[in-house]
Amino acid sequence: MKGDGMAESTRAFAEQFDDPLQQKEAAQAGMWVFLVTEVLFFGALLTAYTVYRHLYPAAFREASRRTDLALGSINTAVLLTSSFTMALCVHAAKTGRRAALVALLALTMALGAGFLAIKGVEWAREIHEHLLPGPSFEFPSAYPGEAGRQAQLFFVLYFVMTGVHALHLVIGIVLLGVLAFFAALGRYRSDYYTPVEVAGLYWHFVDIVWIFLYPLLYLVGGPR
Amino acid sequence: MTSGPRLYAMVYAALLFLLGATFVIARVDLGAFNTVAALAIAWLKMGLVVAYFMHLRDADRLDAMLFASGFVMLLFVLLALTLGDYFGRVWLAG
Amino acid sequence: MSDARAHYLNAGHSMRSWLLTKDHKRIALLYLASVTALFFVGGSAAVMFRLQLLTPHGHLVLPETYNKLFTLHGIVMVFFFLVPAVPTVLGNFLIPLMIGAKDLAFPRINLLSWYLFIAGAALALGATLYGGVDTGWTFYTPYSSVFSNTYVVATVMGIFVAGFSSILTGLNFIVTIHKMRAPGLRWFRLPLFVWAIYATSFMFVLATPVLAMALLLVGLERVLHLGIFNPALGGDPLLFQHFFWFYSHPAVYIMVLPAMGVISELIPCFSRRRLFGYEFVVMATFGIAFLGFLVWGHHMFVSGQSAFAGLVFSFLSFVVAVPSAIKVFNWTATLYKGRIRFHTPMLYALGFIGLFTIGGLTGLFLATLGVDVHVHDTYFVIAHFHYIMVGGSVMAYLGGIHYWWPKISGKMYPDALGRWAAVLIFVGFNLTFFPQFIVGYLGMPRRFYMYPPEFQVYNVFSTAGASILALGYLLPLGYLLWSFWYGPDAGDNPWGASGLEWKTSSPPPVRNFETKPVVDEEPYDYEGGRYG
Amino acid sequence: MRFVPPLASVIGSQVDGLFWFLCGLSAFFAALIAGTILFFCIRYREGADADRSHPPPRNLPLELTWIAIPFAIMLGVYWRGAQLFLRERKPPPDAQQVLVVAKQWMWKTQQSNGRAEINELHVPLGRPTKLLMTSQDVIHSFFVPAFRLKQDVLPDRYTTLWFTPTRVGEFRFFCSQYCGMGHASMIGRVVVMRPKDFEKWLASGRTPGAPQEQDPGRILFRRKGCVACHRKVDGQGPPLEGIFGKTVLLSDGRTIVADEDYLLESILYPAAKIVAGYPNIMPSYKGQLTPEEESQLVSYLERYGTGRQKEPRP
Repeated sequence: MKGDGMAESTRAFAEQFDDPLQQKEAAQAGMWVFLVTEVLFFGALLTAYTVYRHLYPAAFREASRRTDLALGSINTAVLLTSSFTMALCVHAAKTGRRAALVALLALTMALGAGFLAIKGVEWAREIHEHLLPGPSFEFPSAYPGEAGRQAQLFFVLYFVMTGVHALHLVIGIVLLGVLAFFAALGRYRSDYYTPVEVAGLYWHFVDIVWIFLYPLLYLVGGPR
Repeated sequence: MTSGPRLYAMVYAALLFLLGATFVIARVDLGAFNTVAALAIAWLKMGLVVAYFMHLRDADRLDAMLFASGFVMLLFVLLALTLGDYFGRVWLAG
Repeated sequence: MSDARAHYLNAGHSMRSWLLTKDHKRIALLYLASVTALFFVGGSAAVMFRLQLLTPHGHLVLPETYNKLFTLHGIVMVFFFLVPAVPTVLGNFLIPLMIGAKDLAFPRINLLSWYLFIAGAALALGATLYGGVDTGWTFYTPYSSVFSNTYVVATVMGIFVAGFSSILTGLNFIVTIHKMRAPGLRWFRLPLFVWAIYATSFMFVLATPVLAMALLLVGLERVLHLGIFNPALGGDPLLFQHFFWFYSHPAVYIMVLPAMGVISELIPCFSRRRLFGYEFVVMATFGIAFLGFLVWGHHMFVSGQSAFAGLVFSFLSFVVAVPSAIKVFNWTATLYKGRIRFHTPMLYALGFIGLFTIGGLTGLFLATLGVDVHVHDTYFVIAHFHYIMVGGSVMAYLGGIHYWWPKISGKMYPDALGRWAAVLIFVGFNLTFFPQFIVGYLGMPRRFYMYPPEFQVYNVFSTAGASILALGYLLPLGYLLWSFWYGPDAGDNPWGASGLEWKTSSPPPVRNFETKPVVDEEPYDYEGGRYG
Repeated sequence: MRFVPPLASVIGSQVDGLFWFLCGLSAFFAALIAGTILFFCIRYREGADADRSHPPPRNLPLELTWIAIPFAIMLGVYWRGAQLFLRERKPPPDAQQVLVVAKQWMWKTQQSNGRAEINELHVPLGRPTKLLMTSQDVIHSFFVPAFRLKQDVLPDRYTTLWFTPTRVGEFRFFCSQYCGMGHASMIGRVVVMRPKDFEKWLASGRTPGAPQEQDPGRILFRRKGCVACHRKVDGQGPPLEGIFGKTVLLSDGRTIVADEDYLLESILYPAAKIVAGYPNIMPSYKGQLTPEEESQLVSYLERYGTGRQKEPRP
């Protein structure tokens, strides 16, 4: 298996590697390491959330009741579904079914976009209800003053966490778009589909982040 | 059978079931247990995604180690020691 | 460079061949040029405030200028010199060579890291040109997020971007060391430098994102007036300090672990001995890397953190001193029954052990709760961490540069001049920073643009030392640059050193090795060895 | 040329003791390491004729020794340091109290009889004094080298510092947490006086013809009518006598230790934490008190019902 014998675009592996397997393993390991970084990136936000929830439990309960549980739950289902289709993408790539791969990538992107659309509706509603932190923030509460301040902290974290998550999702959608383009060109074969696999890891990670944001932001209020 | 559409479908069904479960449990007032249950289910869901969709079960040990190291760092270090300060303000007042 | 043999330096001379290179050795040189430039930027700031502090009521610069100067010094030296220096220059150059690989696993990401680094530096320095930032490199809230009127956002974004450079570099090293070792190069045959870079890479990957998020939140807080760290809005400024030091304490180990890795290469080479207690040094490396994450709260003993947390962090800080001590003892024991030669790199290595020992021992004072309350935020702390970072990391960095310079450039520098420079730096350093221990215990707080007259005499010593130190740093810059073009050819292995990087030609060919190396010996195979 | 700052507190001499011990320890180890290196460098330099046979590659007992001995010593140092730290953090109940308010870039101190100073602090010799400190803007830090003490001063929160002066004289204090442009000018002096002189000084601050009552916290407590509800018995609000440092049971079942921050929170945002058995009826005093008055009231509540609420007797 000589690298130089093949055309530039279809060479089986980059020249710094010894063989395709080494390249594949390196790419996967690289993505896992990147995800570890991401865990701590969100970890800082989760820590901030935990600290303030510990300091202001009542306000956090009350504030989280103002989030849209129905839309949040639907969105969780949407994202879980997209993870499922993403897993199918990798399978299609592995078994070399090009048309199925392109279709599934498109479906996964559509689900991601759907999630963002629903999230957008939620944000719009919350902004309309004066829940966006800042001068327009209003939080009618049993405890005037302090509780409003504390509830505002909840919404700061809510918007930052969901915002950063949405940004990750946007990046994921773009990534899948690029993959779909190359998949349509027939770049991935059953013996070379590492990019699909690696992008899949990223996509699932974004799903996992939401799996944690959902209970923390929507469910802590307890029964409404 | 470590991967394949059938397995994925089963995992997906399990995930949706857990979502339903966490949604239902959240509507019952269980006090502090609400949070515990919600987080336990979240961990379970994460476990399913990581093990089956992300193939950690058959990935080589390094990946598992790296992923675990991220969590260990986060949970036992950042969270635990930071919260140690906040709880400590009560435990050892002054 | 007249030889006809093809190597990485003569593989292309165009600007493009450098700026779009994917060769780890060329990227290392790009980093070398950038961090050296940044080192002198940070150094000039230091020279200016040392001059200001010559007299109690220094009239050289205005208070706000002074504050911007020490902020610039801190930001540039920490984020743009000390953290990247050894990993990105020596690490980039040596890791693939030391493990017998053709390049890093992701050469394009490696180049991207350099561009991110430059972009981050440009943002941070751009903010300085526009008027600077005055928060100190620590960015404590609410001063940074609400009260400061300077360019905080641009600066923290610069550090944010440079943080991603660190993360990608660490990622690249971890994957490369895992997946691309030469046949026979088992884990416990790895040189200590590779171990050190490996441990450091984990710290890059695990600690940097927390700083990135903390700085992002400070930026958002400033721009959108959110209140995560602002007590007036219910936030807790101590939470910022937790996040900040969760990165910035491990960052100290990010600076010093690779430096220790360098020392672990130099001492065996110039003693002709296998490193004493190799396994213990490896374990100490990981002990430091792990424990380094558990001690950040010792920066917060007087911050209003709970007494409970103080007790825990103090204890853990004492524990982390143990692996550092293990290393010092093992280096010392390596000299025993050796065949010691005092070339320039070895002088730096010996200087490192001395200064690092003092830095480490004074660290005990700061870990001790009752004593820290007095010396916290005084010049005692300044002296302590300069002994670790400058006396430690910079000495090791210079030692490493001198040791591998023949490999990097293929040329040899005048060794006698090198030795003089090393001695000058050692003397200048001690004269600058030792008096600061005393003036610190006397009670002079850090970040003072003027001070009561009783502190003056020590400040005069410090400033005098700083000028010697500055001269000491300029010397290597001069003769190393000279030797790069005009120096005599060094040969492939002038020190008769072991290790894969010396088994290839100098400068190495583009793909590092003519034939894939196979390793069948233990590391530091110097036994009974003579030089050359 | 001084090597240590003047010493003027009880804790200070203990800190110095530990400091000198650490100095000795460090000198010993530094000399040991430097000496060994020097010895090896001479003995085993390349040209030297020395016995180089059988160089040991490793030595487990040796490694364990140089792990165990430093660790044991460090445990001792840790213990002593923690002991001093806890002592520094626990003010005696009979300490006289001074309010310290920091802002960019000055220190304001106020005795419990209302006498206020800028960048100066008068304290009596030999009597424990507790500083109740808060900031009006950024983080500052109150640092008295002669007492070997410092503590960060935080906005919207209280921190404390206490000491027993042992020497009459004037000693500098600094701001040791960088706080902006004028950080280096936040310097003041602590004046330690004999108790008799101190009482005289305290009384001299009283403006002639002013009412007898000078404790600003006590005045506020009366003027705002706190006692109308917070009576000793049968009040609509919980009684406040000796409240400071007590464990309070809240209506949601949690318990909390009544520290300065809790007292302030309950004045500004009463509904945030309701004492078990009392209705949520207290109005918020947010905006009705200046930050300084808030601190005065908290400072008074800390002493309320402990027999120390009155100003020190002249």
